[in-house]
Amino acid sequence: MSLSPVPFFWFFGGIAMGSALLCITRKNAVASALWLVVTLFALAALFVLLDAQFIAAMQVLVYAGAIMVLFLFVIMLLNLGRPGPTDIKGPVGLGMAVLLGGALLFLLQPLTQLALPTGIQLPAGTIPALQQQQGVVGSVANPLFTAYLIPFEIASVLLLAAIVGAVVLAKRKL
Amino acid sequence: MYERWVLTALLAWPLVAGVVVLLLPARLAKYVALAASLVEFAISVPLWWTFVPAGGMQFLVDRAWIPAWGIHFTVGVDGISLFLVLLTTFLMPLSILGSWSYITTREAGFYAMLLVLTTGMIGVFVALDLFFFYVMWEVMLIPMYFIIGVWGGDNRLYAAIKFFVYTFFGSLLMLVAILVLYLHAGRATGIYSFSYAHLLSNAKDLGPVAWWLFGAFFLAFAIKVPMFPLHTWLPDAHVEAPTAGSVILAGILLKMGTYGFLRFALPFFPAVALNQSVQLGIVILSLIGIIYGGLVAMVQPDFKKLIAYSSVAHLGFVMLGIWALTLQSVQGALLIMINHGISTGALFFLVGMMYERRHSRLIEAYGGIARVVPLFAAILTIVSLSSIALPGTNGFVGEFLVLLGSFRTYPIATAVATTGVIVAAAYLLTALQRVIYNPLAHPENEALTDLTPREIAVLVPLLVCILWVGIYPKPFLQRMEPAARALIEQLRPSAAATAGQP
Amino acid sequence: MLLRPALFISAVLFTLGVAGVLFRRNAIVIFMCVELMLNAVNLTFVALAQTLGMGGQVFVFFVMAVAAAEAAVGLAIILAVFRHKQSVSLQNMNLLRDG
Amino acid sequence: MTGTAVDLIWLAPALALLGFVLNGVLSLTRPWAGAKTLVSLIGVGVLVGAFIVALAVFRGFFGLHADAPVVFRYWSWIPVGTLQVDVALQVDQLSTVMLLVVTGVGSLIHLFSVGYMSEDPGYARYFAYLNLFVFFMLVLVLAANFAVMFVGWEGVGLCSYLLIGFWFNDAVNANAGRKAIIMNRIGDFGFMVAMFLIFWSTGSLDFGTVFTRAPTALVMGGSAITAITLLLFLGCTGKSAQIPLYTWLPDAMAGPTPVSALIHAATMVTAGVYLVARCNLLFAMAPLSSAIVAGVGALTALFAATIALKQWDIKKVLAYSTISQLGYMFLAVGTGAISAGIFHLATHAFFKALLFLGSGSVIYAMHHAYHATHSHEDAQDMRNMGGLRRSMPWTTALMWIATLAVAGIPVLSGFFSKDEILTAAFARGSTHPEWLVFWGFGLLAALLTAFYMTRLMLYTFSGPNRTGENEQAHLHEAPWIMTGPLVVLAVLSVIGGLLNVPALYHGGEWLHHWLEPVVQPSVALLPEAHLTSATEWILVGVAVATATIGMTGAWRLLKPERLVPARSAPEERGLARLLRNKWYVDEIYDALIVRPVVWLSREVLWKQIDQRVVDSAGVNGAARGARALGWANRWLQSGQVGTYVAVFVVGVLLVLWRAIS
Amino acid sequence: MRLDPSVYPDLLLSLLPELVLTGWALVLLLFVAWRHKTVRDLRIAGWLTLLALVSTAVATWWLWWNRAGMQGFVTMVAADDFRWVADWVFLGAAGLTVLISFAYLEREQLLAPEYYVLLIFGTLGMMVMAAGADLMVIFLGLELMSVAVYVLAGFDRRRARSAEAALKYFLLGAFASGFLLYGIALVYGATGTTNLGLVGGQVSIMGKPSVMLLAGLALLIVGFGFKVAAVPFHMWAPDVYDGAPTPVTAFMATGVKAAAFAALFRIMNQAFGGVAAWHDILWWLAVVTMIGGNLFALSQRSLKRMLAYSSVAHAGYLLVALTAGGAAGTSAFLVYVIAYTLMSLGAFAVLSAKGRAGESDVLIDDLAGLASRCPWLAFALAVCMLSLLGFPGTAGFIGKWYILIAATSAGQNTLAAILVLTSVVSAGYYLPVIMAMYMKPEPIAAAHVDVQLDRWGRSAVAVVVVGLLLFGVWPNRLFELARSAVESVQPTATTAITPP
Repeated sequence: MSLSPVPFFWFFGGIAMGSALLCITRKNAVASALWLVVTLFALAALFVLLDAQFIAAMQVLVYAGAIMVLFLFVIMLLNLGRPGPTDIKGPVGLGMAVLLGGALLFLLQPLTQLALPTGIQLPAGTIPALQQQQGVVGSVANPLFTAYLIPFEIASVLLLAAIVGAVVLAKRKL
Repeated sequence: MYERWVLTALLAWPLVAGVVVLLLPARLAKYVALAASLVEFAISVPLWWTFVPAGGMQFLVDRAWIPAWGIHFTVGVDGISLFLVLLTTFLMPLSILGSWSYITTREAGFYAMLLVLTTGMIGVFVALDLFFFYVMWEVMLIPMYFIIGVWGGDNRLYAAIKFFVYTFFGSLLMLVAILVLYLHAGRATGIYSFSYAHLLSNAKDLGPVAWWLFGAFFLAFAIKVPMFPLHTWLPDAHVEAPTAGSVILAGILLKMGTYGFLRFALPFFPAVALNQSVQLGIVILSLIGIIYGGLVAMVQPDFKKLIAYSSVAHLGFVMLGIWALTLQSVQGALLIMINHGISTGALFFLVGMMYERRHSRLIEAYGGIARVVPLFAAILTIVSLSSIALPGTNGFVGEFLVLLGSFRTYPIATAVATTGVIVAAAYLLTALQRVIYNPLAHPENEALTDLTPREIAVLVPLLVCILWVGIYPKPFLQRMEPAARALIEQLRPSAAATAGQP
Repeated sequence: MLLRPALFISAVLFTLGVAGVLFRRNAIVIFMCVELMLNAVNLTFVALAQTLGMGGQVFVFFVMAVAAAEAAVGLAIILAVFRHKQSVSLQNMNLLRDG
Repeated sequence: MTGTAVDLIWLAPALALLGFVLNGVLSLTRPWAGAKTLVSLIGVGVLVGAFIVALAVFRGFFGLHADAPVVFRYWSWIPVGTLQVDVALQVDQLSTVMLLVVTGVGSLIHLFSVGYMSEDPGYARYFAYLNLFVFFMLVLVLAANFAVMFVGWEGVGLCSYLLIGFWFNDAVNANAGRKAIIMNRIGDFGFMVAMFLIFWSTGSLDFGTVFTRAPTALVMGGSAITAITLLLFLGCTGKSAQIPLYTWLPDAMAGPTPVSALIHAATMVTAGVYLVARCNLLFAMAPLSSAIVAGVGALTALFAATIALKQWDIKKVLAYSTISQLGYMFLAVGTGAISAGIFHLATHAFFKALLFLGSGSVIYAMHHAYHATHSHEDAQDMRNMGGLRRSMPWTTALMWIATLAVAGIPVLSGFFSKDEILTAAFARGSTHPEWLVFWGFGLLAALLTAFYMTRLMLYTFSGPNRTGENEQAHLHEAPWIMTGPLVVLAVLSVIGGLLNVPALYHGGEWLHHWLEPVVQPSVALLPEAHLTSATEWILVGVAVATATIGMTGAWRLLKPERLVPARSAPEERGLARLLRNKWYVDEIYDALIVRPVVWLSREVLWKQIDQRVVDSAGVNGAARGARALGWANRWLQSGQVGTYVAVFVVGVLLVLWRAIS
Repeated sequence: MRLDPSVYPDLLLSLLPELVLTGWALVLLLFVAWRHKTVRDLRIAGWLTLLALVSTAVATWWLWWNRAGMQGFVTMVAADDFRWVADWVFLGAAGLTVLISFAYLEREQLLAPEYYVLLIFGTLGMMVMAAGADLMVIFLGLELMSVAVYVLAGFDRRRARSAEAALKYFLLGAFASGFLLYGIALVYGATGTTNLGLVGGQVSIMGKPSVMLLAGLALLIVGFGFKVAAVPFHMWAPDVYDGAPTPVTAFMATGVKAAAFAALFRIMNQAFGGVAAWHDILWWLAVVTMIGGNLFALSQRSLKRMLAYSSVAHAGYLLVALTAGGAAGTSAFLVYVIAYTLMSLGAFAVLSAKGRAGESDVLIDDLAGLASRCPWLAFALAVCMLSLLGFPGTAGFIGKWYILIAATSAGQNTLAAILVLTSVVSAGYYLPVIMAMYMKPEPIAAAHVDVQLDRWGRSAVAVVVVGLLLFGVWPNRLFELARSAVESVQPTATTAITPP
């Protein structure tokens, strides 16, 4: 099956962008959160298309799963289900958002046009080959525990710090 | 032997004494401070004899300080700085004695500040390393800031911060200029050093940059002098400062500006400084200072303000003399720097003494008091006369030399400047009349007490100097001449040949 | 050949995230917009990884960790604020200001 | 060092200075029993001593037959490069004459003061000032170079300031003193600039060197020499009260009368004349300046005389008379008749001092009279006098002598000197017609002089007494210590002419010959003007005629008995008023110069430029501006995260743009 | 001592300080879990923290002493003197913070020893940032630091201000790290690596830098610009500094800023040494930061906010050093960072002594008459102010002077001039503090009775003052340290003339 991934790519990309737009425009926080989940799923699909199956899986599990659930949980906890009157800025805010966003996009847009310097590019199909050889997980895990060992450890400390912080902030009494 | 340690001692002693004063109980403060300053003076006096007029820079000390930047602790004295150092050590004991009963709060702090100030001022005059010079230039800022701000008059806070920011503004630009010089010299020779001699000998071929550098130096010094548009900090600072503060401000701090011109601005950038338009500008500013200062002084209701503006006028003469660059004018300028320190210092003391009795600096608060306090009146008259340069007093010798010398370089300007003599008589004698002559209008003046022995002790040394310099200035002139001559030769090889020649 | 579209999409998503931050007042939603930005960057990484090697994917892995950590702390902070103001609207966050 | 008494010259000023120091100290100590006596002894003693020294020096110098000045250098004063100013005194024919006049007349006036000031609380201070004045005056006349002369020059100014304002608790006196010294300063400005010019053109300030180098260093009649001489003359107008700087002298009468006699009649005010005489060479080299000197002199002589016509204050009349007489002297020196000028200087010193002292004793009497009755009438207003000859015959007689002298009645001293001046002026007229005008002025002034002096005498001594019934009793002659000096001066006024009896009367012209060594260089440069003795006799006749007309005219026209006391006197109108108010010159100066300057200084320079422009707008303005920018930040720093994010993003955009493009 | 990262023990050795500190963090965590009730527990925790910091400093010193350096090529962490010196700054800042925290926590009743745990984690993050030779490591270090500091800022939960500060800091911080991350991604895309050394290599190969690289660079600068509070990314700073507990504020103003600068410095010099663009960008940032920071500070009446803005201004000065680059710039940067850390810590320490309830209420005028009540405290604050002002005799002056030398020797005379002129402006808000303390009378009798520092706080202040004055008069040792640190991080040391 040598189906060109491009149309699929645009399809999921479209979903991602559309739902992202909805995410930032929905009055209701819950709605925004759910639309964001959609975006994340769409991104997961894009990851798959970009030969990053493991990352895609993580995306679904960690992001769409854990993190977004946490968000929803907090929203519900704070009982923000109903849109607050001041949740979305007025036309001025909108205007500024559109203006600045447009400008930003205008500045970033050339990046999407240029090609990477050939010197640093791997020959096409290297990644799939690697995945064939080491397995989808192994291809990520391998560098993770050799070259990227130090960052990995730091990340663990980071999470620990985050936990401690969350506990400190959340526990009943100081 | 004395040559080796004197300057270091002069710098270190007041600092140590200051700390001691601060730590001792407040009631002892003034006695200790007076003793310390007298010792300081005693240390400095032998300079007068041991100094060799033709010997150039003397009493040199040179120790490495921050080798990383080629910064040394280099100090020395020549005919230009000698008298400023002596003037400083001479005025300090008087200032302390003069504050005896004026300062009643936080005495320890006050006298400590005075002593620290001494170090700063002497440091400025003897520094031969530009970093050290800059540090000292700033260091003396803080004590004066406190003296004005803590022990000053009603509007002291404004005056203090104005004084500080004004000076700080000028000096920081000078700092950049010093750095540029330093790097220029470093690149040229590969030797990175802030040594005066080094920078001086390598200040050549700066190109247009020289203009900027001169501008920076000029700003720093012109503010201190102060020259016309930059003078407005002076009246406030003078008026608000306590007696000792005013005395030192007028007596010594102002001289740092003119000293800076003589020592740095002119020798470093002769090409710029002697450029036609620059000369013209500076001469015009000096003239404005002389005439404008005098005229504004004439209408001041506050005696201290009057003296402040008169300082602007006097320093105008100095600037004129410096820029005229004839032997007579330069030596005259140097002499005026000393005279102004003595006469204006004495004036401030006298005003301060009246203030202690009447708690008013306003001229119209007095009048006719010569009948009540004849001694005070007599001394005030003598000092005023010296300030308006009456022949026989110190003031005359200085102004005469400056004007006579400058006349050769700028005849018209000097003629105009000479009218300043008339204006001076106008404002000072008018004030004198309104203070000690005229009907005794205010009954509260009937009970004024005449000068106390302590106050006489403060004033007599100044009077002695006034007459000494007025009648026999030769010892001073002799010691200055070689330095002045060297300066002129260095700036104007052409003029040097004919320096003083008609 | 998917690089350019990927970069484009991620740029758009990133911009949307920024716009969202500019457009919203609700602290939580703003935080979600930030998450959106992070995901946009993730897309870039993954896309680049395809031609530049696994480093990109590993990076995404770490970004997720960071996101998780931030989420934990951030939401805790939002809770803490809510305790005081009974609101998470940034409009009410004006105790601290030049005055 | 001549080995003669001349070497003692330093003693003269030294004595005066000593007197000043001692009396100064005494004036600051609280008065005690013998203090006054001691003060008088010191005060008068030093002067008499100085006079004796002067005589000795004169005698010694006379014996030397020197035709060059003898210079004594004491110490080097201002040695800078080529400028070598020594503290040096010089004795020559001119200075010896001045020396004698100053110390001689000075001693008499000191003596007079002992009586006049006897009841004044500031007795010691008075003598201290007076001695100091003599010291400076001697420095002035003995100086060997311009700088030292300038010391004396300003010193005497100072003393006149102190003495005019002697009774300083009266604002009028204090103001008069200030006016005097500031006016003098204006003149001194000229003196100083002249000195600079002299130094840079001749390379020295010593009289000797300057006068030897001048002919070579300066172009005859060139701009430089003209400038020098004119500036010097500006100095003279200040010091010697000539147009335009004369206005201080009448006010100076606020001082004690002996002071007026010594400083403002006999000595200080003649310093200008002395200066021109001293620099006669320079003036001779600048014909234009000489003409101006002579012209101003003549004009002043006339102008002041007109004012004197209508003054009521007895001392004011004498003051204007002094100005006018000084005008004569300048006319003389301007004409080049140096010896004539000095001659008149000397004689004038005698009779004017006499007049002042005489008026002094009159005022003394009047003052006592009013004092006795606690009346506050003006003791100096002639309308309050009249008929005093009865109560004070001596004074009357002596003052009449002086009057005749000043009016120029033959054989009295004034006659010779004034006549010589007019003759010289007329003689110069032959080559330079403008001098004829000057001569005319001089003659006219002589007429007026005779008139107003007679007027003074009549109103003061003749007619009925207007002092008041009760007061009359208290009017009486002053004590001998005051009248004594008057007698001496009267004698001098009479015989003073002998100093220089013109050849016309087969006189020796002693003073003329004596001064020749000093005058010599200039004489060579001046045009030879010779008059036949016939012309001279005619001139003499004219002069005498004028004097007599003036006096008799006054005698005829003025009616002392019709005069009413000051308090009930009517306001003059017309020309009288104009003269009474001195042509309103003071008012004009005030309106044109003084007020504008003060206004400019206060309202423009200080209030506007200094405070508003430089300080408020410049300095504080900058500070305020910076602070304002800081405040402006507050609406951004509003606490709204939204704003912060927006600013942040804008920053991002800028950085991105800056980086990519 | 050359360390080869490919060998496990060497790798551990190269991370010795971080490991030591992590170990202590875990120990402390256990302790906290066991004792977290009383004041005494808090104290012990504090002491343990100090112990941790000291031992870490020793470890660092050991590596420095043995001239530890990385062998071979691709590594995640660098081992060079720059890192050691930076570590000392962080550790010093943390240590001083601990010292002033003792009394503060008790006074404000913040009896939660986790405070110290988070402090350690924050410090660890800084050290990682300074150590990171790979953008990934630097990013993670930055996040570690940030997460810890977010929490610390909001640590005084009882006060709404503190919570609000935390929220603002967190939201804007996360937002900023989004940009930072994007920047990293773009750099990765442009060079195919995130290792600074390799990036540098790629850049030099590339010759003319690609748009993607430049964009990445720009976004990196933005990300760090936020952390160092450079205008216009500074707006969080005044509010957060204001709301956070004062010791935390001190820690933020010094440690966080220093760490961000250290990382930025390494990145710019090692990865982008060959790219000219960043000089230009930083030049502008420096200018607006100096001007903005100083002008805004001018209008502050609250001492704490004034100090916040002044820290913005100082970021500007540091940016000047960075822009000047070269060996001079680097050592100037280090010297100034050290001086700055000392002086602003001192200022905040005194402030924490004076204030109550988070010092939100301390206006500059509230210090009136402090000098007569507690002369030493006033003296200390005065010294700090003068040092911040850059007055001769204090370390602040030496630092500023060094920066000026760096700037002028890099031909940046304009920048130097702007620096000094803005310093003049700064006199307008530093002096009033001295003025209030010394020249104004106490508003009410006993206005300052409750002002006191415990002995630890005092010792901290004493250390600061002595340090400031000592370095101000005798900075030679400081220079040697700085210079030795320079060679390591400065591959292109020849780009600028270096004074001997």
